[in-house]
Amino acid sequence: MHFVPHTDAEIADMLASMGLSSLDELFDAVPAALRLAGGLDLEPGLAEADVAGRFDDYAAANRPVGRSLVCFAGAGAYDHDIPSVVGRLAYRSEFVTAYTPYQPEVAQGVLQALFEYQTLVCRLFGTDVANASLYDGASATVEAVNLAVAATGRQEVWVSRGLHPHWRQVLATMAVGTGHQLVDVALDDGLTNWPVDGAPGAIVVQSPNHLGCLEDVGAAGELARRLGALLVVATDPVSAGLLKSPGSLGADVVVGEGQPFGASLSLGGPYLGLFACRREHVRRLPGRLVGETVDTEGRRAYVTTLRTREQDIRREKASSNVCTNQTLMAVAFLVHLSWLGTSGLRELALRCARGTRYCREALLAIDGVEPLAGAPVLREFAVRTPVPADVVVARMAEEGFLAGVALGEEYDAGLLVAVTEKRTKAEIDAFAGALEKVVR
Amino acid sequence: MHFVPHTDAEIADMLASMGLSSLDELFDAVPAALRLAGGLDLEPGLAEADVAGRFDDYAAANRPVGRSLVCFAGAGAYDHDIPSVVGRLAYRSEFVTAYTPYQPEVAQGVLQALFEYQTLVCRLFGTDVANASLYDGASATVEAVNLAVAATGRQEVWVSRGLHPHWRQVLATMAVGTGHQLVDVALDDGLTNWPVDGAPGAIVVQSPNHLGCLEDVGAAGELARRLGALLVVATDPVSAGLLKSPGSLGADVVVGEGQPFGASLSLGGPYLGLFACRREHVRRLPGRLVGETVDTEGRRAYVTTLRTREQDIRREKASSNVCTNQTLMAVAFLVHLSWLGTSGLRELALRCARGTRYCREALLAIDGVEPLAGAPVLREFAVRTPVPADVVVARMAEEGFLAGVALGEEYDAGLLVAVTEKRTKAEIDAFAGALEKVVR
Amino acid sequence: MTAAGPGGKATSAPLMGRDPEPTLFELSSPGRVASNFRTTGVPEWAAEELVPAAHLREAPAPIAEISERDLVAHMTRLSHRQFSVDLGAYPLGSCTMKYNPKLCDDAVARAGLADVHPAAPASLTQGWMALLTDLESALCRITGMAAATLQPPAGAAGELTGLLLMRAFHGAAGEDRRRRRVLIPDSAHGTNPASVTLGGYEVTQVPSDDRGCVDLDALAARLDDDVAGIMLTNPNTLGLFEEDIVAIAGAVHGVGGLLYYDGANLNAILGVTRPGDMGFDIVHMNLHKTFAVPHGGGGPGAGPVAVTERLSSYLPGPRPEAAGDGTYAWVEPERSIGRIHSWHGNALALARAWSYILANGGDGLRRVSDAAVLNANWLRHQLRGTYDIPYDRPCMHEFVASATNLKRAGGLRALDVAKRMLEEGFHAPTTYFPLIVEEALMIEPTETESPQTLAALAQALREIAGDTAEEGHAAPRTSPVGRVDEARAARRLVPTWDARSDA
Amino acid sequence: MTAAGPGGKATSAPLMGRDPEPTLFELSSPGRVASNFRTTGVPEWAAEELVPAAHLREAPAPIAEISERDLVAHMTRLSHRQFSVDLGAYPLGSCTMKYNPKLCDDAVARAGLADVHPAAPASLTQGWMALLTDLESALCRITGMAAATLQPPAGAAGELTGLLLMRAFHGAAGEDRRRRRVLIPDSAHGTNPASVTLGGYEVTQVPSDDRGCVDLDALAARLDDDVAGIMLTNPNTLGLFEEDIVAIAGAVHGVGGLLYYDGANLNAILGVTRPGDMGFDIVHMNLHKTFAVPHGGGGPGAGPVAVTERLSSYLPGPRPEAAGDGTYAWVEPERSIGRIHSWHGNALALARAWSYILANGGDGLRRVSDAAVLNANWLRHQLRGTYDIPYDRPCMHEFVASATNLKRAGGLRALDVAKRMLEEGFHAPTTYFPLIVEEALMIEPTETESPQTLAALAQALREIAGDTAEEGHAAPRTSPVGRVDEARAARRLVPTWDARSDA
Ligand SMILES: Cc1ncc(COP(=O)(O)O)c(C=O)c1O
Ligand SMILES: Cc1ncc(COP(=O)(O)O)c(C=O)c1O
Repeated sequence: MHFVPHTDAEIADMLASMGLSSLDELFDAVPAALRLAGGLDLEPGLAEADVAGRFDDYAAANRPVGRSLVCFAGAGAYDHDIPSVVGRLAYRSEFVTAYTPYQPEVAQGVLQALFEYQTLVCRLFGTDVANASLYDGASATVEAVNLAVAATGRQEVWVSRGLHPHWRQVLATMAVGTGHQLVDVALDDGLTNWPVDGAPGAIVVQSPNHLGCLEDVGAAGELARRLGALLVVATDPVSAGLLKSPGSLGADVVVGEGQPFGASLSLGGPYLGLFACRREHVRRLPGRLVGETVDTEGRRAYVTTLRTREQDIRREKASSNVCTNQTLMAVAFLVHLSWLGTSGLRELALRCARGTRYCREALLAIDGVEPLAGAPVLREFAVRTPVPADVVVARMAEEGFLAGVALGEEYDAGLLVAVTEKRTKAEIDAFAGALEKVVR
Repeated sequence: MHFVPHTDAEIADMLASMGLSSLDELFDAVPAALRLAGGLDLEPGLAEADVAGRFDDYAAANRPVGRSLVCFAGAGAYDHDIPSVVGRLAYRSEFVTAYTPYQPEVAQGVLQALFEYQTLVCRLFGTDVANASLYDGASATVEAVNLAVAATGRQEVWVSRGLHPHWRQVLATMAVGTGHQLVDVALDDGLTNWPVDGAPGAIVVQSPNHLGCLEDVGAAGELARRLGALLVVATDPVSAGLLKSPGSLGADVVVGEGQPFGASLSLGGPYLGLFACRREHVRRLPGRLVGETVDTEGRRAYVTTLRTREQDIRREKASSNVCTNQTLMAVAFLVHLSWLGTSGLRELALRCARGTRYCREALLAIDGVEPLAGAPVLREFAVRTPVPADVVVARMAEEGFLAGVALGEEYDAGLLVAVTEKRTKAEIDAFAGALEKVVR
Repeated sequence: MTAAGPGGKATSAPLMGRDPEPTLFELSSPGRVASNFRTTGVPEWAAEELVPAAHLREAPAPIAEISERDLVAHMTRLSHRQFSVDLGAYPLGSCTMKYNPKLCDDAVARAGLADVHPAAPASLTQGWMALLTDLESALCRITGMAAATLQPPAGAAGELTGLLLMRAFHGAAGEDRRRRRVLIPDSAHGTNPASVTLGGYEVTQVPSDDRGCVDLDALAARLDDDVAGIMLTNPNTLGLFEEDIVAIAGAVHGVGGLLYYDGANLNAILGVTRPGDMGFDIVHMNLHKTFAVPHGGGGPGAGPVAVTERLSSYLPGPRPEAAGDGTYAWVEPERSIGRIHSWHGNALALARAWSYILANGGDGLRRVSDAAVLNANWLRHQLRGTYDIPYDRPCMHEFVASATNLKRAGGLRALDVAKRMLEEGFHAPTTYFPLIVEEALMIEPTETESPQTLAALAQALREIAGDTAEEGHAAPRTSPVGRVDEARAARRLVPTWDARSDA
Repeated sequence: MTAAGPGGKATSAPLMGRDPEPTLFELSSPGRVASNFRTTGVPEWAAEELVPAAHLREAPAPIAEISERDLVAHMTRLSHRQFSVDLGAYPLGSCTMKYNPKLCDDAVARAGLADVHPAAPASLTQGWMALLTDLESALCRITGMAAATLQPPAGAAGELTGLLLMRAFHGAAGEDRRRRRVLIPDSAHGTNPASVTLGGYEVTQVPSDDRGCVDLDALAARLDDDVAGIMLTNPNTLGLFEEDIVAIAGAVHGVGGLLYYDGANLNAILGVTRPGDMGFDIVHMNLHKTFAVPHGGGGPGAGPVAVTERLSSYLPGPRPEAAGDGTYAWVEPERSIGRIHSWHGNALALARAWSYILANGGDGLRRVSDAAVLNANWLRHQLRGTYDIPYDRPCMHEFVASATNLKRAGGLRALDVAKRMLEEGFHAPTTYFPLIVEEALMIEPTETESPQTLAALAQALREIAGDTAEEGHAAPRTSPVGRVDEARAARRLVPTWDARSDA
């Protein structure tokens, strides 16, 4: 099928009105030598029902989490309940099929939603400004580092090994272009062991970190201030339900992966890069920023603002190249978080923490299962297993569990286990029982 | 969970402003003896996720049609492809969460959709007016008979046994109230064998009938005219893709089950009662009718009209008691049928007919499977099987097929098989293969 | 260029203008196609090879020829011309336009429910049968009844079912010829008398007393052994609880009649009292009111009917029943009045209501009534002095105000108030019903509107009351169309696009 | 009554008015709760038992306290203040606002796709890996490339990925220090130069000639062995096909540079010609433009990057690959530049695009370009004489008009034309881009708009051209808000609700 409305008669009419007699003539500017003979090497178009059939096949070849694969995996992608309102509101076609709000008069819907989203991100993170989203946690971290380097004029960047390894990999990929010098800072019993001296432009820490441990953000902030660096904190928005905000502990830039609010697991995307900072850095803010203003009649209105930072105006001198971002995911984040509300956010974090504690105790009671780190955790924890973690994950899948994420060698090949508010006591008990079996 | 927004403080404020101190006092008018002690005998409210869990359980205890239960059942409920636009448009919340359009100025959306729906129903059926829906095929037939009896003043109603047995049962249930005398008219080799003389007020025929056979609607029309009766034709809207319209063949009232356009199988509801008739009967039309008009500035507008027929105005003298109807299903019908369009409707009917022919031939090639009737069919046919039909259905379910509908004794206990555009040659071949096995 | 309307122009100018949206037929262009069909491999016989010539239509039925893109835009624009609960408060008395929780949409959007064929054998539909049986049991607990049928697809269908049950009951006693009257208060909803007629009964109207309730003396005067029963809603359509319900029940039962409860107002008394306790024998419920099934612009709904033990054997069949061994079977009640729906009722609507009941639970349902009644009374207090309140005493979930004072003072009628409400961003109350109140404004805020919304509603209604008749007549000025000419619609009937030229 | 905004009042008056919609924060009321949590049976430790005091926040983070009902109304009303493709034509040049087929929404709405954890072992994600591999193969066939990465989540991310590939390629030859410049035409999109900077390169701008294409002499003058490559879109941002592309490719390759194709305009040439055939080495595609992934008000999109054989070993990893035995594995390319996304890219957006490609097929995609180019040219013809058309020759999928003549004649600027379009029920074209055209109006009707819609668009644009400057400046008069004060927003920055008091 195709979605071109034109009938043959209409096409002929239109061509005739321009003095043309075939569609091919429209492409006269394309040199003959470049013309693709025989058309695209793709199968012919399928009917809607046939496409659905193909997608049924793909879906059937996956093993999604759910009743028959109970999820204990996290590592930045969490299996939370998503309330029905998210799908019904954020995915209304007015939001889905709009472009970036270039014409604010007919885009107040998206603009106001983003303004509210920015407000919520700032409230979570204890910051003054937040942008209207970046691609994901990794890209938000890259942009934060870019901001810090630009603000300090120093290219050395201290990166805690507690930062998600994929994000560190993306930082490394991008550093080839920017020339930043990344310094890997190791963990000690789950917490970053910072050097005491040096001249970094940015200090990057994640809390809770990749092992689930709560870092001493305040101390990192003091270190940054002492060394003249900016502190970049990566955090999990769910932790805002219980933990002090990075902003209140001295973070200059706060980033995060927004997935826990409104995004399904979806093999890792689309998720949502959260980005917020102190007001003094607003002119280096990457991406879009919505501000409140008024219209000609003085009515409250919203518009993207400080546009001169952006690539379409500043071009090679722009603070970032971001154009398309993850707006729709930001709207979903807004809806999910608003539905949770003040008390619900706390309750959510609390329930994750309770499940984590219960599960951790159950697992550590198993012979040969040992804690990987002693530092306190919130919603995720790492253990050493007598059998290699990837083998554990494979065997546990047979038992109906996605047991967690097998950590690489740099984390002692442990198993990272996450427990969300979805996990029942019965599931955790069964999980521990199965684990006991497979590690024997 | 519950959906009451009030906080305790707000409730206290509101009560105080009325001089009350407890919610219970609001119910002072309810005699103490009638008060329910201990509250409702229901479990406490569940969280959204828990409700979803319960519904997963219900769903898991059904065997829906699909890849693992390929559907060959019809009998008024057909397994058609429903294009994505139906769900995305008809179920927009503006349509879903509106009431009957009592305030036309803010209900032009539903009103215009119904006006367009009425137009399409009339085009399908060859009639002048259609209402904005009744509950289902059965209720539409009941209302058609009521109209015919009122118009002719005669209470005798000839009902073809080719009319869906459930619809005949509903006619019988309702006739106890109205006092109509229903006369059952038998089939002969699949077609109604009408008496030549009598004084019925209505003659009711279904075509294609319950055995899938095409009735001679024109002859029934002539009979009705000769005897002074009104001809009520029940039909399948899909058949309009290929067959002459009942209106063009002399039907006075045309009814049908709208399910094939826009409604999933859903254990039989909500479906949609189609109802249309000649213009001369418009003042006896049951239910709602939308008409075009203008607003104060002369702009085109729509409104429910001829309201004096309706129960809220005419009360005990109303032509029908219908109030809530199936508007949303009518909107879904509109979207599905508009998407099919003129050529698509024909193609749909043609594909059903082709599959039916192919399947019928394949089944009749099986030893011991015999045709139940010789009359031509369109999208459904009945066979006799060597094993009782209900046993066939049970055994075929094990093989992965919903084999059809086991007809009752009044139809020689045959098996009624329907083939829609969804059925592939491979599925039909497999179906025939499995049937051959289970009837051995 | 072929002749067709302006395809993708947002002529309804959703965000901005008041141009009409073209019809589907104006958007149609010959030869344009949106549809497509799956690959099947079935032989491609021609129509002539499949259908005898006598049956084959000469030309395809003209539907519309429109692109998917234009269809999407058309329907989306139409949706922007439609008020709904999801857009704002909808205090339409009797209609119970409360919030329809989104979780219920999702609960029923399961292939395991939606893709079940109604004629599939019971072995394949056990999940559905369990669900329906669970719902039936809950509805019986809520109403204080013994058994229920879920077949009736709406309230009116439930009423007729109830009357046929009455008839069967009296018939079993050989009294169906004698008992030919059904009593109905003058405040009753129009479906009640219409259903009585279809049930083969005569309507005897019972006047209300000056407190807005059934006049007991008038009732007594109309009771005789030719009375089959009485239909009541309690609270009644004035939003008032019939305090004498026990006496009424005694009187009606005294002459051998049955009591029918019109459940449209059941949302006022959830967990407070039950129709069964009041003495009712038959109860219908509008699941699309009390239990939040959305109204869909007019339907579908669901109107289950619950009855006392002595009437249960007359219920329509087949009914799903627990067999005791964990399985479910379809059972035909012994003396069933027969089927009243093509299949098993509006099953998905029933499932929605069940998800709503599960989510609320017993505690939540009581809270529904508490807040519904609280909101109605608070709003009534706010409007006192501004509008006439003919029966100004504690109401239940709704109350009836009247614009009679405004009409006398400045000519502003209930209709004008309603149209002005539309300008203020609210739906209008129900007007001119019940019939016994002049210039009636029947207001049901429902429990899901917050105190803040109520305050805004009250303020709007008070402001409107200060309007001149001219302002009122000019309303609504900001809606997609202005006041609609209803008389013309009836006079020059244009029921379809194709009838336009005649018009 | 507690202090909170008007909860359920349709204050945005969706069908009727121009009142502002209150914010979430104004709708909030202390203690109101919408959320609820499943029953788990997990012990209910207190926060203090779980989190060390040093980490525990003192007060909960203030979010909002709002009922589900008010949240639904709020977001629904906001949606009624938003123009979108589904409401009408959106001829926003370069952005390719075509119809986003609904079948794609449904295709990806499967638990079997949505509920897959990104860190699950490959054995559990074979369906996803098959899908991604199939998509990659199709994208390579469409662009004439050898391999692709699906990780980049948008076009700009694809650009940067491409530049890092360039860098790695030159680095392998030991040339990464020498090759420090990347050429970009002056008509390029802003992301191009910004990406070049982030890639660690310097931008050298190449002027366009008077036909709107790359000036070959100017190009030659800028080519040297310090050039890493050139970034081009073809057709370019004027909608013109760079006819000398083979010569350009020869020249750039001649100095050892690579050619980067900015695929934002790929929709013009599907099945007509391929970047690979033109000589490009690296191609990004905006799946949210050419392949109908909806833009979501600003994203998410997807920006896969395809490369020729010689660059494939540098692609980001891990990549899904068919193992040959019917299974799929994650593979790290030999000389990979590394990861550029947290996981595997915007997977659901990729899946959507794949469903779109499958539905269209090779034939349908060619039809996309045919109709897109037909529509653009037809509209260009219609506007001739009314608007300046600086490069008035056959265009591809879009063209750039200019309001310079109107500005000179009566003072009407491109901005005014844009705002007037909003009043007419259309979205505005892109304005003031590309930078080399004064008062630019960049118009891309796309292939999904019918001839009727085009005619309506042309008519509106012609009518607007006759307006006075006053009329233009007053526009838009019918939208939810009137012309917005952008200067004030920047001057008195209010980036959050909480910053309002400072403002
Ligand atoms: C009091 C009353 N009774 C009965 C009905 C009829 O119910 P339904 O519309 O579901 O047929 C209504 C509906 O408006 C009502 O308000
Ligand atoms: C020509 C051109 N190049 C690049 C881009 C950047 O793509 P994205 O917005 O996906 O990052 C765009 C987007 O508008 C574009 O039009």
